[in-house]
Amino acid sequence: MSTAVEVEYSTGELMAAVMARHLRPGEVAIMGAVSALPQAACRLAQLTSAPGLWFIAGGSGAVNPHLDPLVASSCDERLLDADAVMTLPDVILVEGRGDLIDIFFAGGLQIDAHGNCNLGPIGPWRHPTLRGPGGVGLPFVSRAGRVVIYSMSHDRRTFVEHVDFVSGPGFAAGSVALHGGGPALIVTPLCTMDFDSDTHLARLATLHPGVTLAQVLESTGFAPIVPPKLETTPVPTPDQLAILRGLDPTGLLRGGA
Amino acid sequence: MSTAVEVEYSTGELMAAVMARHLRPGEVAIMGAVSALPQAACRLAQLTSAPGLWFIAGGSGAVNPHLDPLVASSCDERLLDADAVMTLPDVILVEGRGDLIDIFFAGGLQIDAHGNCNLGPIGPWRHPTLRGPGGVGLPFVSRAGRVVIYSMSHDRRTFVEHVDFVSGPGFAAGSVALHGGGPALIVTPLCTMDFDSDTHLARLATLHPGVTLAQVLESTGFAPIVPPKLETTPVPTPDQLAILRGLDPTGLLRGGA
Amino acid sequence: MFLSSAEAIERLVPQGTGLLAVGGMHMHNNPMELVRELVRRRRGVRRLLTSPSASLAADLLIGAGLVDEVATAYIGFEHLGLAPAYRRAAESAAINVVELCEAAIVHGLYAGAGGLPFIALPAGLELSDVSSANPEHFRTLTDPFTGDRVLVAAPLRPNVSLIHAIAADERGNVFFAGAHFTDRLMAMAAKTVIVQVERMAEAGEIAAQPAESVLPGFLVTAVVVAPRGCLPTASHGAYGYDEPGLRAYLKLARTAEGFTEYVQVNGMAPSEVTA
Amino acid sequence: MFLSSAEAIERLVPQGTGLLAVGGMHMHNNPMELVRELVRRRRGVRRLLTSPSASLAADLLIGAGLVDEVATAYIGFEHLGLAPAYRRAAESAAINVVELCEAAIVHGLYAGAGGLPFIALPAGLELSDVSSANPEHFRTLTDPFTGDRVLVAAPLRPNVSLIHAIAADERGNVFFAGAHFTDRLMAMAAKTVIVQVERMAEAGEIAAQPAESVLPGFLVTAVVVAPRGCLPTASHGAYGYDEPGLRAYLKLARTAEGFTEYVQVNGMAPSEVTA
Repeated sequence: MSTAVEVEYSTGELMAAVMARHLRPGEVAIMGAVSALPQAACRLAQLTSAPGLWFIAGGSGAVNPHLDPLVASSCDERLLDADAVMTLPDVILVEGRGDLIDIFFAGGLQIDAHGNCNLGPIGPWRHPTLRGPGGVGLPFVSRAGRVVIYSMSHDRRTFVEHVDFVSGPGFAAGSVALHGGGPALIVTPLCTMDFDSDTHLARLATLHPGVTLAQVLESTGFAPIVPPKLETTPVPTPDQLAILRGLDPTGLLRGGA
Repeated sequence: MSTAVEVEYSTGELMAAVMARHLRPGEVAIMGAVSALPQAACRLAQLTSAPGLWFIAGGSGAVNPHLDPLVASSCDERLLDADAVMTLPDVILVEGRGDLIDIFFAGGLQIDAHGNCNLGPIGPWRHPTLRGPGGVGLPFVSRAGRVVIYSMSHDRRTFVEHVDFVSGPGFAAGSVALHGGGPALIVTPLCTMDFDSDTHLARLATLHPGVTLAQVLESTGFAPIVPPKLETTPVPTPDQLAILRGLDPTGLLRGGA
Repeated sequence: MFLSSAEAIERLVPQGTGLLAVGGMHMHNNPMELVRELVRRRRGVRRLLTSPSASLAADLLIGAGLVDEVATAYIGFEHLGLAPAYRRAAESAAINVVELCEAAIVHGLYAGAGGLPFIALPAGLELSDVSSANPEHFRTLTDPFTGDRVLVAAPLRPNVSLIHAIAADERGNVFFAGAHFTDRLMAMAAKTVIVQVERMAEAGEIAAQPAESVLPGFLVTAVVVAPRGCLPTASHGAYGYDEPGLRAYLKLARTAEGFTEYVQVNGMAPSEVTA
Repeated sequence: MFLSSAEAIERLVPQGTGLLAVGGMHMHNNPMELVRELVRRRRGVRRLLTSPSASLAADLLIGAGLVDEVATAYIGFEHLGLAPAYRRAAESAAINVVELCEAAIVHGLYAGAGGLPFIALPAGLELSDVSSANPEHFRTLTDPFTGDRVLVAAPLRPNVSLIHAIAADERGNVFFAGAHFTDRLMAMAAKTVIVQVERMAEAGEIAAQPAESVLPGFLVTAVVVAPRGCLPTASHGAYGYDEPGLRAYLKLARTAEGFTEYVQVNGMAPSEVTA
């Protein structure tokens, strides 16, 4: 007879745990701006299922920042409390070489069915309805082993059929091959998706606890492939939550980073 | 009535003093391998006629090494006792920009009448009679403000009509323009030469004390322009010698560095 | 070598500067004192080049109407929100955006610093729309070694770079604390370099720094000592960013009127210009 | 991660390695323990890439007959003299020399490290005979921005790089002391990286190093701890070069017989190979 304890967790914590499980021992991951969430996921993975994982907190150049504590800005000086630090120009070399980065964490104001991400202009390029900040290093996702896309918004404005501007290239409709492995996982507040290996289209993988298929489809501006059987996203374990909360005393993952 | 004191000096010391006088306050100079002589000249210039001169000891990346003491190898760690230090890759950027380096100190196993320098193969490129070490950064002389060529040998093997291989480009016979100012001064154990502004050919400038014109012409494999009046190279002053000997307690400039 | 911010901007940043680079990254190490002086003196810039990720410095210059074009890969405030003045200017097409990526900026500065005529970019970067959106800055060539099609970017050679460092000595050698992002490259690629520092270096302090944290003085045109002059952005090695201060800006700058108020309240009205 | 020099060379440097880069500069920081192991095991290399200025490491590999081609900008011993084995091999055309310049090596490694397909060089470098002598490594293109003729060089992507650093931690993060020349770029551009170090790092020592003195462990394949292993070349931060030792080499290596004697006397005969 089970005596499971009901543990409260935030959406951010659930997403961090999902992303952590995707990482493998010894891999090298990288992330850019507004990346407290993937940083927490990487540190969690290092301490649980992916020992020996490397992660580079992009703009700061920190390699395996100790996240003591987790910070909001990707260039915070506290990230330099790390196993090692690289210069930003060296990080750009590492991103470009094409055989070093296993996981690239990406995001977008728009994300489409092929995993293209847009952080630039929404609407016409020269006269946008919303001028996004810009893609920074997102074009480099084309050279990474796998791309993990995350978004704190899951709505039809964010998940669109086609992005208006490709900052981070996903799978193309045409014949152009990515140099890396392309998008592998999308993590949102509602669900996770992966990509169909034939069509390179986003496919629902798991629904977060309490989320319905109808809710996801209604919130998504493209029609994801829906597999016959949809699992529920595993919730964070008490151990995972203890680790995450140790990293995050100010609650960046609980207030919505 | 003059009571001049006869001061003994070495050829190296004389050459360092000559080179120092060529440098101007605030200029930026650079030198490569086997460069104790131009380093001493730069330090001497900083302490006498060219305050605010900058000099970069090439391979080491040292900017204004204190030369306490002067060392034989261009990458000696003691050079890093300096006003500042650059990385070698950054030195290569600075050399390439084309508007930063005022003076490039160059040398060669062969030096020709147009100021071309060869540190590579002597004889046929693929089957040389003497394989020189290689030119390192000498191709960058084409982008420097002025090139000062120095050699501890003045003989017909070194000073030739045409170099067998251009490591450091001087003035070309043809129409190709250098991006920098080109060779400006040659300093040898026998004399100094400059370059005629019309023909871009080496021209005798001064003879060192005790050296005859015949001796220079006999030792030179090309026919330098000989001006109507040849001055004698000024000898180092007691002050200059005191500074040089302070830098050089082990006598690199006296034993023939 | 040592100037006040007023003297440095007045003498060294001509009206209509062709390419002005401003250093720092996100809300860290923005040379705000120099930027505020540009606003005070209403120094217009034909093209502003930002680091791969800019925030307040760029948004302020754009909001003040001083920038015809901006070459950038990101202007925003991370978790604090989007860049209000940049949004307004871009969405009204009042400014031309030369959309670059991190690679085009960093490799472009490397090319500018080293006298390289252009820079070939890694395969795959042509798959983003960055190069299509700004054909002026990018070209496609045939790789002479492999025959592949290759994307190349123009070199970046700022007329003036404004950067921040922690300290300077009397000859203009400066050094950085913490991360220095693209600031050294911005200086190495520029004709005129103004460095805002927190303080003077102590005797022997620069010589004790590792090579890569130092910018030798022959690359520096002028130094402006401005303690706490990066605020409300951070200065690595000195202080963190002032989050309430940044939020106050973001709130006011939502409207053109609010932006003007921010400029006036923060001492950037033209009447604040000193000789 | 941690291997003996014997294990590292045996496992990680295949016979006939396509491009082997060896770090250090002049008679400083040559990874001699690794090089001696190559000689002991008679590991042949199709092409050796040196730093812009090489000395003993290159001369020894060439003298041992292990190098088909050498890509270099300088092999010599500065004030101590020319490189005897290199001279003998080049003058007898026993080795093919790919004559490069500092710019082609450093920018070529930058291209290799960053995945750039090739690198455009500053105008003026085409005036030396370096590019004409080695048309395989250089090409001329039309600058798509200006229409000028431009010299471009191939990227350098070593199969294996052997470099020296002062210390390593248990995850293979290493750091350098003094100058590190082109060693970081050689590592960043290579598939397999073996780092010879003087010692293990102390706890927290790597984290305390500035960014640019560190090579993170994900770029390092194996670490070989070899105290005083650069001798007779110097190890910045640890010891200077052994001038009598270098002179002894230069004297013996003047003849092929003397070279063989040097190899044997210095423990590099094949009989010295350990499991």
